[in-house]
Amino acid sequence: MNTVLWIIFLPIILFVIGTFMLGYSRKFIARIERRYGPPIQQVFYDVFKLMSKKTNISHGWMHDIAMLVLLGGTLATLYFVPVPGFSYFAQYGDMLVIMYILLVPALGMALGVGETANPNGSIGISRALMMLAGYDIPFVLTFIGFGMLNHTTSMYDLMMIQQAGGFTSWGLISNPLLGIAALIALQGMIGEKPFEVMVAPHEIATGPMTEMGGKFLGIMMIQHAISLVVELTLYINLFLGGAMNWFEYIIKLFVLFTVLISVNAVFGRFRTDDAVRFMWKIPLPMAVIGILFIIF
Amino acid sequence: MEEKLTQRSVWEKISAKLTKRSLWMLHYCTGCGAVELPPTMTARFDMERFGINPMVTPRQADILLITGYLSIKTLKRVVLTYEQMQGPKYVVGFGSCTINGGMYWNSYATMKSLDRYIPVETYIAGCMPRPEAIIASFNDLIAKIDRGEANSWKEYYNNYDFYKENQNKVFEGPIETYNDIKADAALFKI
Amino acid sequence: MSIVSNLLLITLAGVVLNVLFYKSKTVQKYLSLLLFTALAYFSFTMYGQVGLHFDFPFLIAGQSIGFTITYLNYYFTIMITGITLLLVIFSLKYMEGKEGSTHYYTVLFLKTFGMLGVVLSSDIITFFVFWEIMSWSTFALMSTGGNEAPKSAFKYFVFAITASMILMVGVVLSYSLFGSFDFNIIRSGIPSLTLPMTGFLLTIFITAFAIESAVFPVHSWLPNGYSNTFTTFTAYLSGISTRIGIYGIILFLFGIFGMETVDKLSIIGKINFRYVLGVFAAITMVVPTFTALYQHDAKKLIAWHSIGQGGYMLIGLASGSALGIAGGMLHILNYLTYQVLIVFAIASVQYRTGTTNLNKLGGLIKKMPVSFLALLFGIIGLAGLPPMNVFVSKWFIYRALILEGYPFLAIAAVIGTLGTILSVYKLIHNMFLGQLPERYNDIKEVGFSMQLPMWILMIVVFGLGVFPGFAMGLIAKIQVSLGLAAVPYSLHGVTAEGGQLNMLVVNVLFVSGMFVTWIIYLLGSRRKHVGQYNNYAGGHFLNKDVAYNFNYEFYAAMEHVIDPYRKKIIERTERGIVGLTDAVSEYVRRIYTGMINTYAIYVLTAFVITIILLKELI
Amino acid sequence: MEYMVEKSIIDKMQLEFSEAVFTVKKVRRIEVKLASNRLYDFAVRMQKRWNFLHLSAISCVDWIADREFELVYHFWNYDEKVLVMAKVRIPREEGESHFNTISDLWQPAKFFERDIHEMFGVYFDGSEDMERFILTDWNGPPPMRKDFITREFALNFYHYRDYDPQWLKDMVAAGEGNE
Repeated sequence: MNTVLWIIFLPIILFVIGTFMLGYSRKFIARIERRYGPPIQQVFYDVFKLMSKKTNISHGWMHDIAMLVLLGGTLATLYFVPVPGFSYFAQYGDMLVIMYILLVPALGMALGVGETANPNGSIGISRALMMLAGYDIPFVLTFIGFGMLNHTTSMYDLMMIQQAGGFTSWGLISNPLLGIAALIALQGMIGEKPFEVMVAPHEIATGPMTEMGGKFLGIMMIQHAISLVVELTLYINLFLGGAMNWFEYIIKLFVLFTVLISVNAVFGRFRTDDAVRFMWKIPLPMAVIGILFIIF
Repeated sequence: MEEKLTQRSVWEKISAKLTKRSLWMLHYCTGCGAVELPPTMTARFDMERFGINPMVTPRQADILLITGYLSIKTLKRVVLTYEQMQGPKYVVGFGSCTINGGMYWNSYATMKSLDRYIPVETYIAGCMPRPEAIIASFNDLIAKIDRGEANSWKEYYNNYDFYKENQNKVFEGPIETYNDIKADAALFKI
Repeated sequence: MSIVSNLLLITLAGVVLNVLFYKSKTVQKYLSLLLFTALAYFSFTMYGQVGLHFDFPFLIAGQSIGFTITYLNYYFTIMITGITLLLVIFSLKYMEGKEGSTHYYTVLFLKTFGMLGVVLSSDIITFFVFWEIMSWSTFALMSTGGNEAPKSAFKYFVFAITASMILMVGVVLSYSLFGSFDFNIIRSGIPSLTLPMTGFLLTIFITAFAIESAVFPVHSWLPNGYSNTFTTFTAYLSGISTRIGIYGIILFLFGIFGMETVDKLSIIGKINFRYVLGVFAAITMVVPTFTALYQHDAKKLIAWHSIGQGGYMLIGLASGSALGIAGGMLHILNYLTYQVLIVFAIASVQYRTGTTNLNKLGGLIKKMPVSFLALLFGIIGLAGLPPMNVFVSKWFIYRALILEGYPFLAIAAVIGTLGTILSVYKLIHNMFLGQLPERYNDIKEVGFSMQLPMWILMIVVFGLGVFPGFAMGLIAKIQVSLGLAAVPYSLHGVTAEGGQLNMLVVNVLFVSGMFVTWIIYLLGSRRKHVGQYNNYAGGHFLNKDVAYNFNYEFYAAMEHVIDPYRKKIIERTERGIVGLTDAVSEYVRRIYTGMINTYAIYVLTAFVITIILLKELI
Repeated sequence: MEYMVEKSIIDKMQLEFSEAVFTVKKVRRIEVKLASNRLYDFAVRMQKRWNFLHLSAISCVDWIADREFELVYHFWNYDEKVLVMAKVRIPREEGESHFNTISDLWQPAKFFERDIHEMFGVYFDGSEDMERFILTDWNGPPPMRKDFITREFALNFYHYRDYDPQWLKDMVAAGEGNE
């Protein structure tokens, strides 16, 4: 019975955590710029306002279905990621499934934005996909490295191994090279400042979100919040030893997120090819060397 | 108009309280007032405390800032952008140029009062108001939304002919914005 | 009259009748439709008679040659006949009025005849003979249609000849070693061979099949060859014709040589024959997917991908674990279904707009929704994303590579997938999304006869995605027949130990997620459909003569990153070889001076040399 | 002898255009008054012989009293750093205010002439395009002419908000307003 409860409430819990983290990030950046910044629950207000817009426009049936695929894909992903107290679905799919399901919302949004026939959106999507090629290779490499090390591809087993081994067996500590490579790749995956090439408000009018208004943008913000938490949980489960109780889990989430935002608050934005070149010059060789350590 | 306001349901009151905290401002600098916005956004005056931050495209924006005089050529673009905005949208007229022509009151090329062409929610007097005045007007706007009186955007839908006739008087011919406002009014039941 | 002879007789009859009726197109059309449905029916009923043997009445060098049916060639026969049937249904309308299509069906029958012969053969002579027929008919297939077709077909012809020469050497060598052509006798004789001899024999057969299935160093004939002919032939060639090479590799690598002998051929520790094959497959995966980014012609882009996906199959087979081999084999079927689906969508766009140049198309989703859906299913398949069937085979391959401990092959697979996702989105975006140019305003969707094959393939692609069990059953039987461990499968996934895959759960969660989002979507107020000119353009007024579309050089930034590493090594080596052969042939030509006395001198010297040699021997 | 450079230039021009009136307004500024038919030859010599390569602007002055327009051509010499203002008078009436174009000598002249055409109504024969330049949606008379009263046009074309608050009335009553 409690699995059914978990199934219903898990997306809501993750949405709430994600939105509070986004509100926290806006407050954090405001404080760095020596101003008060919006209240923590600001992102809730934004999402509510967007969903309660009276008029909405869409450019065709694919634009609407893209919204369903976008959030539907993310909702499907969050069940596969083991979260403290609930990992019923974790045994049905492993890391590879999670990695591929993470791509489904990206493709869904890409199709919807393509339908809006706005070149800003198309440029945003082509940059997002190039950035995806940039950060995904090191990230998946770290998976492959761990898979080979512990001879399993299931996320749940990897977490259990780290839990059993205590502090020293954390992924970040046992092989730091993979940890740091994955951290840089994670910065790209969340779309934070140095790699925020897809939503470049000054250059391409918020890229993919140019033609998204009202409830479409609301659904995109909900998806951004949930996928933010899912991606951070991926990193925590692999490198920071997962979490068995909610308190430890939220602490790790906020610490990791603070590290990422502080990088975001200080850096300017890379050009797209520099960003991809950076991703292939620094994290990729790091990950490869990390794997060499694992083999020999 | 008066009795319609008091019948607001509980849900409308709650949603008014929540939506007033998040207003996205279209960073569309049409006139000389745009230079007043950076100080209102940054450290000293920081309008993000009230949940107002700049947004790039009309599809996502709630507030359309008309900062200063509008030549006929820019007025065309402003009308197009206004029609591209969504749902409850508020136009804020900056400075005396939007109220009664301001410094260019006797010019042949600039429009004189903004609310003949698009419905305006609040005006801010001053030949470029200071950031304090801007923050004060935003607070008035928030209070107005809270009271549920900020319905000027429905005017555009209800008496569209009035605005269209004024616009065509100034423009050479009707501009093509691909929006059928009357059909939208019926579709969205405004 | 056993099943096998029925199949071959029908295709032969097809060839003969089409040549007779070359005058009237309609007779050709419906005749071929009828014959191919009969062919498909017979091949599907072949399942019951696995193990049946059929011999030709005559003998060659005292050996009886003929056909046999095993699970492996049943698997390939269904694929060949199924796809040809769909192809003929599609080309009923597509080929109307296209000039140079008189021999369209005859060549198709010849090709099917060749392929069926290769797949069903039970000994090496019939294998070689039908291999020749097949490569000839592929050359014919490639040279029909289009103006540069013959030139690129000739390039394939040069590669095909070298492949068959190498195969000829293999046939003769195996006959001399084992004294018989039959596969079973060869199989039993293999372990007795010395190690270097088995290695040599295996490399001969594998290089011949590698040329046919366009593995990395010998792939350059494929892009132009496949894209300059009729689009339906592109589907046929890239779908099934290159996979006969993979059939050869499976047959010889596992059927005849067996896993144990192949593992014995190790050079240093883990680096054995299969690893070398894996490295070639890895390069085959990486290089084409990034060159596909540059293409601006849809057919060339897809041709490059058919090379890339061939790499996936090969790397699955080369991984050596039961899961990897099952993944490789399943990938052949999966690849066939969505590849042909994509090319049918491209063909229907070409049928309506007359061009496949990605820079000129755009916004066709409003006019051709069914082709858009077909291409959407196809590209989700090509990119390997969950709801579709290819995710299953890619998941097998990845798991095999990770668990067997080949990290660098896994890295190549990851890079290949991401490169595919990039170029695949460019394909669907440039053709169906974005602004619709004015000239395509009155385009209609393609007729029913072209939509039917698309719908069938869509159902197969999605159906196998949710319930991979159907295909897995056949694959397990093949693995057992080849002497490998079968993969523990269930109707909707794999129940292996280190991490499990359950496609049904994945899809159910996906659909329920979409349902929840649909409810959230309905919470918001109504929405209005808007045209493509009602768009944000910074206050600019959009109309039909404002060019407001982003197609050209879709991945310019990625091209900046890749350009320094793209030195076109293959083209330069080829040009070098061509230059070398020209110089040598130029030198040899000088011998024929045309004067009688020089010839007399040649004869005299030859006579003297032979006398000396003979004196030595006697 | 302060204006050495300007005097030498004027002597050079004096030889060929004896009837023109040359005056040195201030350092590096020379004013030339010409007859309208002589301007094109003057312009050719300025560009080809006396190395005045830059046509800075063509401006137009509306002498409504003399019923004439005055076209002022500003030539600039990069070497001696001197600006020559050639002034020409043309009739002002609606139909006859014509002048020949010099856009074949200088490309930018096209836009100066087009602007003057839109603002003053002077038609330049031989110029490529004389369409409307900056004032979109304007079908009234050329607005820069002195006989076009902008205040009167604005007051009746546009709608003004009647705004006479109490504090303004007291101020006017107290006599401080400028009206």
